[in-house]
Amino acid sequence: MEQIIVNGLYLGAQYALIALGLTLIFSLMNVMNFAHGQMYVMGGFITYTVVSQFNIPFFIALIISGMALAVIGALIEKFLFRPVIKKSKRDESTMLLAAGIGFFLDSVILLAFGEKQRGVPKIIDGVFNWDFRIIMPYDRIVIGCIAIAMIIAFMLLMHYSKAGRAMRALAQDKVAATLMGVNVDRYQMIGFALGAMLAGVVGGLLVTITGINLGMGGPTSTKAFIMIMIGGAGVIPGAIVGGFILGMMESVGLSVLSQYGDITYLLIFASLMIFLAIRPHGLMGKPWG
Amino acid sequence: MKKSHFIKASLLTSLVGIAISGPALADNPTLKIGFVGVTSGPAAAWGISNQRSMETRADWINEIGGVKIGDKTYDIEIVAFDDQKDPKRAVAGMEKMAQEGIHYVVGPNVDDGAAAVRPVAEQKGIMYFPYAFPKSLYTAPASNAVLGMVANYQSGPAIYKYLMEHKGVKKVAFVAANESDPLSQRDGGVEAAKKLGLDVVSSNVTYQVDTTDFTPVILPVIKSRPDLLVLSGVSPANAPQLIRSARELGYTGLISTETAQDANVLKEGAGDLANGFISVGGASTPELASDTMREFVKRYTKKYGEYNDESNTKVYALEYIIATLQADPDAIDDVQDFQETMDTFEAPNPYMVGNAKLKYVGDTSFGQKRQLSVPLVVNVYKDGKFETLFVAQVD
Amino acid sequence: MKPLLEVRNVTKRFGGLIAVNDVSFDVRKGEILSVIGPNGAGKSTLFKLISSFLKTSNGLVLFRGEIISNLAPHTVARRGVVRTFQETTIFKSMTVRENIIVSHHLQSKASLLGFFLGSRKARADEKRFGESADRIIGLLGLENIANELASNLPQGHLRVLGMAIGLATDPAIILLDEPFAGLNHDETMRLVTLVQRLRDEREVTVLLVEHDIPAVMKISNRIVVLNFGQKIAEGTPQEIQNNPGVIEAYLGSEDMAVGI
Amino acid sequence: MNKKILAYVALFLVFVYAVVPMLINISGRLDFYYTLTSVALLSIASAGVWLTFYIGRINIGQGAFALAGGYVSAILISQYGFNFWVTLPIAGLFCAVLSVFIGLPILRLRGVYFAMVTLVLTEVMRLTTLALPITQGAKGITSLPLPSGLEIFGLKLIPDFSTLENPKVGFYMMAITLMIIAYAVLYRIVNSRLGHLCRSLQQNEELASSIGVNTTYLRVLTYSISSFFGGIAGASFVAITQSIYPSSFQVADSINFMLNCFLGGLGYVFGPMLGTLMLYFGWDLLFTIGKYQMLVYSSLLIILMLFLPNGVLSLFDRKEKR
Repeated sequence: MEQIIVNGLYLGAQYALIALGLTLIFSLMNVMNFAHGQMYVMGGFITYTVVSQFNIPFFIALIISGMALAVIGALIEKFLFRPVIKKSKRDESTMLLAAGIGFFLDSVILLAFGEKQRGVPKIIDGVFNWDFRIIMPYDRIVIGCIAIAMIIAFMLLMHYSKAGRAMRALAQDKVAATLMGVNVDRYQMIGFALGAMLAGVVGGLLVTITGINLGMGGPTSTKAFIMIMIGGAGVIPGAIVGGFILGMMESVGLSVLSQYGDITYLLIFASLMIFLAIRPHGLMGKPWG
Repeated sequence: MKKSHFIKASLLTSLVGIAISGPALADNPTLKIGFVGVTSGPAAAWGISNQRSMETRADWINEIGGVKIGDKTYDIEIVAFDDQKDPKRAVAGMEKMAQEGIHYVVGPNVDDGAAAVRPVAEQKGIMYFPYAFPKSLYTAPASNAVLGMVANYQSGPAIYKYLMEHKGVKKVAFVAANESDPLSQRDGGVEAAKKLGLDVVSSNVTYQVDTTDFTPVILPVIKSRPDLLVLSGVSPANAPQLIRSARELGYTGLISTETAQDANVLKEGAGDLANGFISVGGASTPELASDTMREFVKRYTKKYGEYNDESNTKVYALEYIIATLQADPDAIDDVQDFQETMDTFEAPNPYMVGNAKLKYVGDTSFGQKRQLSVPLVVNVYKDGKFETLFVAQVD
Repeated sequence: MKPLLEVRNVTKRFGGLIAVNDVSFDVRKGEILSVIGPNGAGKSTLFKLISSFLKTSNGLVLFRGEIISNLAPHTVARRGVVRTFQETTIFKSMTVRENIIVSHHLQSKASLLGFFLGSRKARADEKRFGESADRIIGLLGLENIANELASNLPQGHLRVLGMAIGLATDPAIILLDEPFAGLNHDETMRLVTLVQRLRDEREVTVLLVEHDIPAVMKISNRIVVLNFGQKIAEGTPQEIQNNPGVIEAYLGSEDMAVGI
Repeated sequence: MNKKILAYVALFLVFVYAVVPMLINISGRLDFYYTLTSVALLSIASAGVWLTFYIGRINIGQGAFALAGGYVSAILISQYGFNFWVTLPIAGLFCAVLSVFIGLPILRLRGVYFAMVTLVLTEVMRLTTLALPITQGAKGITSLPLPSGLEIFGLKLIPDFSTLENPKVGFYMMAITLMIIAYAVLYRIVNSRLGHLCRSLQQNEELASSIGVNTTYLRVLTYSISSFFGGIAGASFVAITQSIYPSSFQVADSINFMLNCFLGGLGYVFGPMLGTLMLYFGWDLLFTIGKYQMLVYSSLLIILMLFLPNGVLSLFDRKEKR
């Protein structure tokens, strides 16, 4: 039982971090960023390349991949999303753009980094073993802690920095924020860059544990979307809660339902649908976010 | 005067040059061989290693002046179609091949695609070489598909039997992704294990291919305390993670799979934890590889920067097509001839040392010769390389 | 004569908060009745309860003697109780005329399948709706903008269009949610005249919730005053103006500035 | 005005029934039969998605209904010996009924919530077909026969496809006919009162219900029509590939159906048809550039979106404005 909870917590921490970036972008721009998963994969590959090709320490590589993704995110926002949002009649039109960017990043990743699964050697060896009740490799513990620390740092940033406050105001009410003198274009760009950066850093973090491959992008986006639905779209604490709930559900579900095999995920997904039918805007979402 | 001579002379030489080189190049007619498989998106790895090994081989053949079939020498051209792992697109790809006048196609890579292209292939007279295992594809009345590798229901029993006899395995557990191909392979594996008298302690655990943490997946499997953990139809991306999770949870038994893996991927993804991992490979291990195989790996690496061990099993289809056409030049645009030749065809296997043969097999499994005889090479991973555990043949 | 609409002991609780507390009053046929009160008095909540966009915690709303509280909103509309919205709620990417035509939904005799197949009944319906829409356009003086996209209209016109949409449903009683909010004096006065004409010419009973006290005084036959979710007064504009309780309620609030 | 539309329709019919086959025969590009058949069938499914857009819902779950329709047809043919042509409407109806049960709870959701639930629905359907015994799980249903003939009162309506010299032409005719029917229905819906009500729903659900529209009923009705289209498309593919697997329609398909609508334009009835043609055909045409196929394809998508964010058909807006 302890093992299941620890597994769930670890999964939850990494999920929450992925969902954070996505929900930030959604709250600021009302964009369903289908390319989020691809950004995550990109981050993983950049970290891998920097570490294994140039022999640069992992943590520096992590920062490099975060910066790279932030730049990519800012460019995508400025030159792609912004003009399309201004010109299109319906908000949803950005979905095609996001999907197109997703395809584009996929092909760039394939051409630049190849089709193989990649991984960075473990940063710490050894396994924590408490009487076979909790078994957890040290590197997972470290990554899990870093993830939680980053979540906390992000929350602090959103609450206490000028940019964070501006973005929260923007997320709440665009018109009011404009009246308050918030530069909408600027903070949307910062927000998008920040979201992309988070994706890049998570990709880099996980490359030491799960590795990275071309195919992880699309499914990662989908999972992240599910998390922010659970918590409530566009609500930052919601993404964190959603991430931990999904992590816990998978961990518990896989253990409890293991003898039913094939239907484990069926049940997880079906219960999600039922949950949303009962709570149409997630746990903490605004109605009709 | 001298000047004009010079110009004339150089003009003449260049004309002669063109006259010689032009026809020489155009002399070889091209033989187009098709590839329909997935080379983009999540499963890109399967198709890409496939396509690249074909292109490497084709370049090599063309470089040494083409291949002689009958009394003509052909250059080989690979026509590749990306089906995005979508059976509907695979059909479109097969149509495209027919349009190009191609009669021999390698692929598709997955069960659903292979089943979907069957009507087109049979109607348009195309022999195709899928990497999919369903027996209905190769058993009559199906006529045009040839299994391009060793099926799991053939390699599985051999591996289990070997491990029973040599490593004392008694209890076996299966884990598979919840997709068609791996699940079919798991069911086949379970059946084979039971037939051998093994105790199947866990076979219901499945996972989503996009799982990022396999510890929860593996945990209940490990609790059933197997001696052998079979990763049915595992993709190269998932294998190292599964191995790592199992080992980190303290599992000390054997781990095996019936699909081909890449040593470098295992090394990066699981490091030392992957030592002892048993998988099925081609013939590139030092003990077995011929000079041709080494040359192939060298050329592949040069062309694409990095070799992929999955290609070992995928190098054969093109070789078989060409060799069979050489044996029966009329088959070049008549698959009926090809099918007849298949029953008697035999040629030396250039990729393996010793006197291994290329021939078509499958009588036992399909009731007709609809499978390439490729050596069943069972490898074990050790410190970034594969070592041969044992070699067997399929009939 | 039986009242057209009866509000009986209606209460609404949100968690521990009581937004509307045991409010009762009647609306008589052919009158204009306004509900006023300081900010947070529960006007909007009461409005939603009557139009059944919110469920009551207690109490009943009756229309022509039948219970309409807690029914589906479209059923309430079908009975003849139709509301407009505080925000300028219209169908943005339709023209003014299309807005009005589509709102004739309740009066259609043909089924949706009939419309799909273009049955005779359906064609007759379409013709009827068109004519009726033109009448409403004429009545409200929207001729010049009939073919404009609704999203291009200025605020004042939008309010009128909202009312036209309400009218198109041919209601027995129309509920107006702050119809004068955000309008300037001229626009307000024009709208006041319009509402009165509606009552006289189309025999529509009007219940409105409003902030703008002068307009309310001018338009209403009777007024109900809410404070802190409770009814504190009911009567003609004159009676209300002289009611000490009402004055006291407004004294404490900034609405005093509007002046009674 | 009406005459003009009729002329366009006649022109289109002549084009798809006569000119296209003629062009294909002249150019010898017989593979286009299948490509165009796919486009026609996929555009039927996309038409369904478009209809849900029309009531203001982003539907990324059409793949689920295509899969369900395909399985209904495959099971009826393989296990109960039904004629394919009979299973076609049954598959559609099954999906329509199924969508009522699914739609009732989930159609209350809006915006991204609805979109994501439908996306999950596709995955749920795939996992269901993997788990159910009647669908034969991972093995799929294979080796289905070609559609047999259809006779009513001795009148031969459709020939037996296995007797056709080229069944591909038969499938092309079938797909085109289905597509024309589907879009005629769609056109009629949009231009009748039903369409006006859908638009009222899309723009403002509260107001719609305050003018007496039974929003729940209308939503479920449109969703079931949409799913009917999905089921028909799925079943038709089964006839062509003569097999079905849980992976025959997956999340990627659902997303593509939605993208087709965006590309063509959400405001235009024939948007999804054009969008499907461009997306599917575009991929096929780019086949010659090999490994850069995806790169060029996605770049073109992005560029199109940058210049025509309201869909390709918005190009013609100026001319057609009343």
